[in-house]
Amino acid sequence: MKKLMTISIAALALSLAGSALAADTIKLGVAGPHSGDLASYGIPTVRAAELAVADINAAGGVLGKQVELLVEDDVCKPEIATNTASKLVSDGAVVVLGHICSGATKAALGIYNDAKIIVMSPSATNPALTQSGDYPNFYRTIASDDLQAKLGAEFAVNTLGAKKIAVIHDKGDYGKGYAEFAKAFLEKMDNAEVVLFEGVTPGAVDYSAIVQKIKHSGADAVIYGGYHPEASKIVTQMKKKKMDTYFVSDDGVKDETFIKVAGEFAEGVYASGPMDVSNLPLFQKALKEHKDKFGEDPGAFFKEGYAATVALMNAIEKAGSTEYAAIEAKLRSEYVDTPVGKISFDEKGDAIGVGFSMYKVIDGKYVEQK
Amino acid sequence: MLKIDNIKTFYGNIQALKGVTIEVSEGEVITLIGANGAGKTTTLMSISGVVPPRSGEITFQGEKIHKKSPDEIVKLGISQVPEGRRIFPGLSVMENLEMGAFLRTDKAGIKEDLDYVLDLFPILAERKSQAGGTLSGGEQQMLAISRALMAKPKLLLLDEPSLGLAPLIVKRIFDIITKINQEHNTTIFLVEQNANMALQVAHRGYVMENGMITLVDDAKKLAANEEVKKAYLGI
Amino acid sequence: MADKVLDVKALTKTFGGLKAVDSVDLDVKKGEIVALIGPNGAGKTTFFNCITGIYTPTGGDVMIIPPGDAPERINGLKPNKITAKGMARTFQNIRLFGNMTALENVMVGCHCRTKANIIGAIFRGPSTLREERETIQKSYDLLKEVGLTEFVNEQAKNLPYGAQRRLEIARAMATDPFLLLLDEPAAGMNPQETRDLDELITKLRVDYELSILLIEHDMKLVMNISDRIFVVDYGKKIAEGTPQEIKDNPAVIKAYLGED
Amino acid sequence: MKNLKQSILISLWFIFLTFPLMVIRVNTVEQEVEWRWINMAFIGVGAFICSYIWRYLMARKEKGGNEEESKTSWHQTLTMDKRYAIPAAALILTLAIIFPNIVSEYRINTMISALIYVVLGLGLNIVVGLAGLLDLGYVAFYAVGAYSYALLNHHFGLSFWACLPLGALLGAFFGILLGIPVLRLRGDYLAIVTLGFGEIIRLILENWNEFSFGPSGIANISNPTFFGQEISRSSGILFIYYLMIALVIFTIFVVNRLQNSRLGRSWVALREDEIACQAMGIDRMKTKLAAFALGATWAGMVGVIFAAKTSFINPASFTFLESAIILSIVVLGGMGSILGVILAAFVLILLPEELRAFSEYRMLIFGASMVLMMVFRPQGIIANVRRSYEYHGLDGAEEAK
Amino acid sequence: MEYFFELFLGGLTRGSIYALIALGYTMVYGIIELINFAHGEIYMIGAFTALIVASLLTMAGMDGMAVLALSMVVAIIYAGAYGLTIEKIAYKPLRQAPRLSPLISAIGMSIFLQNYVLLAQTSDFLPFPSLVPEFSFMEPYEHIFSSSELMIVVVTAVSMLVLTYLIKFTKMGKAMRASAQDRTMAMLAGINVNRIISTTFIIGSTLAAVGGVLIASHIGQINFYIGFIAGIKAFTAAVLGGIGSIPGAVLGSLVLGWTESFATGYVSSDYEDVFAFTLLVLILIFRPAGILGKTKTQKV
Repeated sequence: MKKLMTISIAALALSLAGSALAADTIKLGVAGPHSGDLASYGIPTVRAAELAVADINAAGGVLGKQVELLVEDDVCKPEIATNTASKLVSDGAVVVLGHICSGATKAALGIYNDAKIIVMSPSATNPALTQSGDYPNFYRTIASDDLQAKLGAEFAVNTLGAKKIAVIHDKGDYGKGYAEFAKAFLEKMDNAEVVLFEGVTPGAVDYSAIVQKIKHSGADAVIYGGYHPEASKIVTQMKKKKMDTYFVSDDGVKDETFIKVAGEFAEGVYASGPMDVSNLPLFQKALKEHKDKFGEDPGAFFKEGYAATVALMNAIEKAGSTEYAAIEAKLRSEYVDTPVGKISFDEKGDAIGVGFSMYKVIDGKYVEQK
Repeated sequence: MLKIDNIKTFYGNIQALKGVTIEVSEGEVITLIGANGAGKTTTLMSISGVVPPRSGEITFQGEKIHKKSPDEIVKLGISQVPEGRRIFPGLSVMENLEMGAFLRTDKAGIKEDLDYVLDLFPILAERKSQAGGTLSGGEQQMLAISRALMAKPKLLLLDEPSLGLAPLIVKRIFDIITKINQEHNTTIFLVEQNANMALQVAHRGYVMENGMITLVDDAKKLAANEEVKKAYLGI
Repeated sequence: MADKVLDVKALTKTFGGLKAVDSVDLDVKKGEIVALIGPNGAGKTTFFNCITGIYTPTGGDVMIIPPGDAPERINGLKPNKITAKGMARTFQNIRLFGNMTALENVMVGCHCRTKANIIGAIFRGPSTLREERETIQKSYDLLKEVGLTEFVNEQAKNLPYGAQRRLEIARAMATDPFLLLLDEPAAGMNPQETRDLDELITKLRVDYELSILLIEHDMKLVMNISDRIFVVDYGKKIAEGTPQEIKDNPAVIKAYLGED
Repeated sequence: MKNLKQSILISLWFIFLTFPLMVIRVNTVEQEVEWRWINMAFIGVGAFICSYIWRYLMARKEKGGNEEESKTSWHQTLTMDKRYAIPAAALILTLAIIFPNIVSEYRINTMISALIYVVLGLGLNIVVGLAGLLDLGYVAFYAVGAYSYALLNHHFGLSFWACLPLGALLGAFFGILLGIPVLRLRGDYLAIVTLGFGEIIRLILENWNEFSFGPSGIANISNPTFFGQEISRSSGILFIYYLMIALVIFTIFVVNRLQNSRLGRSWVALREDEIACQAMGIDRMKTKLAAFALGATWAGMVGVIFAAKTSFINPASFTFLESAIILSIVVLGGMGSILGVILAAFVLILLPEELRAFSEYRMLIFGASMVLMMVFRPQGIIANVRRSYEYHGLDGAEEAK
Repeated sequence: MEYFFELFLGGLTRGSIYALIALGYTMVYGIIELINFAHGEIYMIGAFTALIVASLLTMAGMDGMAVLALSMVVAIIYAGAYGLTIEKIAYKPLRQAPRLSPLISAIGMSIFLQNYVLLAQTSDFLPFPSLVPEFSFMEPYEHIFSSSELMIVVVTAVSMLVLTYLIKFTKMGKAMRASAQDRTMAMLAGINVNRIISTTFIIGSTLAAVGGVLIASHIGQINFYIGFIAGIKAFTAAVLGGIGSIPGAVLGSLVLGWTESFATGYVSSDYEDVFAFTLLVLILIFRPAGILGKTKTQKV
């Protein structure tokens, strides 16, 4: 019993002591899921920030100061994200790289906005984040979902010539949002018809019923919004049922893991993703740094995270101060070379110079469709 | 045959037995009488190893058993008919009897004993495949005794066999107890509320109060003891 | 003495084809002590459970006639409703609230005669406070009545066996019944305790103008205190009458009492 | 010697048991195998040490316990003896009031989270601890509260103050609605059905876009107003903090009163023996429903505050895991024990915030502690000592122990 | 009609998947009246172990039935060992405790095991090789009903029959029932109840492992979380059928499988789980003991 008391007292003491801080570095907050089941979406960004910052510090830092990372976990949960955000604010973060999930980002943005801190996400693609006007301090280095959905819908109808389309999603924030935009775009076109719009339950033991339903609906193409684990289950079952329906999906599926998990069944699957930048020298440099340091290929949103770090630091350097307005102005006016291309930001906070392409799995690789 | 030496048994923090010493010789019928809550059932459960004593020793045929598990104790030849009969309600009469012989592997012997108990209680043969839970109280008591006999015990522990039974049945049960003792030379340790009946069939008796033995004597002498008469015989 | 308070007609209860209670008639008159006896498994407790609402009878009528009130059919009512109407019971296997004190056990018994609600509990207004005080006083008086004052603040599970039986009676009395049903009240008691119980039951009958229906195996107690006895076997009523009539009834001797 | 041998065997057993998962890691994608032999050593040594600790704790559990129950423990003295209780409460209250002035906003934020869980824990404590009904879907009522504020605010611009009682009412309403069909079920069936109901509510919120905006949730939920005045977000945080302090005090007060009332007695009695309870004239359904609805009321109320605090909600905040966390607060704290629940909420919510470095292991430790608590200290951190009514003298004066 | 038939087959497979897990639930519940929340995790650990073994064997150049057989055997051994260990640590010390305690301990164990695998292995989905070979006689029907689906259905049916026989007619099975009905009396009859309970856990875990391997091979991927969802569903199925009853578990699973399949096919998959849980609530309200369960009359 005594021990427990000691622990709680210690916890309290710690919490009181946490507010002291020093100010001789530029503090970059990095927030996202770093533990739990979504950690694989958050860790690559942390690594990207580490690598980018290491380069910048080696070159003398920003405004003559070294850049320091404040890495905080939000487990992708809105209620934890608010705590994470206020911790970063308390700890003196000047700008924040993150958050990863759209929901957590929305919950955290208000706190940053009050503290006049600019936030740049490598991955939060929810359109409302930039389009609603509710989040003036938000920027991102990835294009928003509606663009992707538009690309998917147009590609299915115009390029593949599909007339009847089944729109399926994983009921999640990202997947359902994508699917709804895709549906809206399809309904606006006169030469296509949405024959099915449904959600599947992630983690369900099998998807044979929904696959039967797709088959029954007579769809020529499936547009799927969601992530690769469910997509690969659906694609596998569709192929096993000898269906030749096109499968068009999003960035959550345009992942090497998808091909490896679905194996031969992945052949012929279309998925949109950020434009191919593998020829860019900066991208290759970042990739090499990652391989050297961590001994493996980087995961999701690595290059976007890298790009965001570079863009933020560049804006501060150009602005010559850590003032909100100054950084904001430079973000909008300056173009900067990043692993995702030469980018700048528009009024709403979306990156100019990034966009989506459609890829197709050919011989176990995603190949960009021009 | 059975020597209980100063055992102390606890339920959690509550001490139920505060140093109980009992001896039983081979072929004997002894009875343990006492008020409800005196610790009679606990004594039996301690012997059977279900609630092992925290201190003291129990010796059975020269072997120390107070640290053995219930199944090992049954294997040594101590069988119990617990209070409230505790028939397996969902098992048929035959299955209940089979469970009695759980540890035995001698098929011929089991068959022989089965015939014996069915002969002893013909009603059970009639209800062979009926679920134990559907039997009447008296029938359940007969089944419980039969089940214990199926283990071919050297020592049979009986806990309140007359509880809740019609006077008519109580008499029959006690007759059977005497019969088992005489025909098979099975030693019997009888715990009873119904001190009147118990002291009639037993050779010796122990009186228990508050987790302690307060009187030991010949059954006849106990029955004549004024205090016993007043407290337990209702005379 | 002639007014009936309980009138059961042709009560039947079947469990999946098995007739546990088979068309039994029984009545209790005002101020009477009636015993229900029979071999184990004859359906006595099932009968109790049927009239107290724990089981819904398959057939027949259970009528209660509270003194000064109109007769009422209570088949299928919930147990708590039946208790509220004035029939209280004890249980064969003691069912006290083990972790509550003796006093609290009786206080729970007062539940259906009190009415403090959530709001009252939170704000604890004067009426709630008064009611609580009265409940405590009434509970204490009942404990005194059954002779348990020494255990008043003791947890029920720590009480001696005989005291637990009496506490059950006190708890049932707290519901202000006109008819008290006792399920084997003397089971597991020693002769002295049984004698005390005998006195207690007789005293309760007088002090509270109670009628009592009891199930019991202790023939001495039954013969001593009952005005009338009903005997059941295999779910059927095989005899009814005064203790003396029952003692001499050949059917009862054969099925239940045995020859001496 | 025997212990040593046993510990070595246990250690070997765990090495065997964890071998494939801890030592081998196959990358099925790259067709590579990673052998992590060092883990084997960790497991071996760890299991060896743990077996000794286990044995020690087991022995202590079997022996002890009685001293604890008989002696009046410090917390009992603290809560029941007025000489200590009043100064202690005053001290804690003072600390609580000055707390936000000496710490950063982050600390206030996490403290609000902890206080939210305190109230949730106390609310669930009514259901589980007092009435003995295992509710695995408690988070559903929390969601009802949060969504009622978010939606009413979004569509009709209703203020926080209007929604606070509405959220509580809706929570109670749903509690009754769900309680009526399920409360007749016994223990573990009730658990599984409430779990089902919790999931149903979440799934509806996730799928019914037109109503709840689906998985993308509702953002920009208004801050509370202060006497009709709009306040900034950071003073809003401060405001919510004090509101939570007030709510915690109110909750403690109510739970305490309920516990020692006619209703509280019938809950305890119901937990002990349902049939006897009915025979005493207690309406089983009504009494259970009262507990269920009261628990839900509190969840609904805190839900409103939660929505105001995060300013964004989506169905992902209301999963089964959340119910499990609230339940473990109640269980680890000690079922029925107010002080225990409060302490457990602080430990379970604040400690992980402090130990962010170990966040990977958070759930692992969390699960393990639930098991170990049940095995070694089932009464929780602070065992519930129920105030029992005592009778003193004939004047009918009632005093609590 | 063809659509109906396909949905029917889909439901049959899904139901059989649930059944393999539900059987273990029902056995454990039958004997100690505990909702073993960690059972789903055993299923997951079985699948992980099989994945590791299968990958090692494939890399070593083996293939075909041998890989399936070997990885199945290892998975079974490990699942049994985990089941045994979990019982000893989390449940056995709580035999005398109030009913809520082991349930909470089980929830804790489930959370612990999930995170153990998460930390020891990975949070990502891992591709699981298709271990069940394609039977040539199934070739013309593969697109309707695949070999692995057939395998799952057959194994489920066989498991149910074997278990029913085991429980009804063997001495072991009778001892299990006896221990379930009255533990103290079973001890007095000389039954080593602890051993019986351990055996029950091992048998249940073994089935979960078989399920894990077959299901993972059918679906083609696993992660640390698969056990939780499958576990909840399987438990729902077991309750639906009447917990404690072996045929009940299978029947309940099939009913659940078909409900979900037809609900998806004819209504919408959006509310698939809502249908499943609503069915559970309705069954429990109108038939509290489940479809095949016996209503226990409470003794008064």
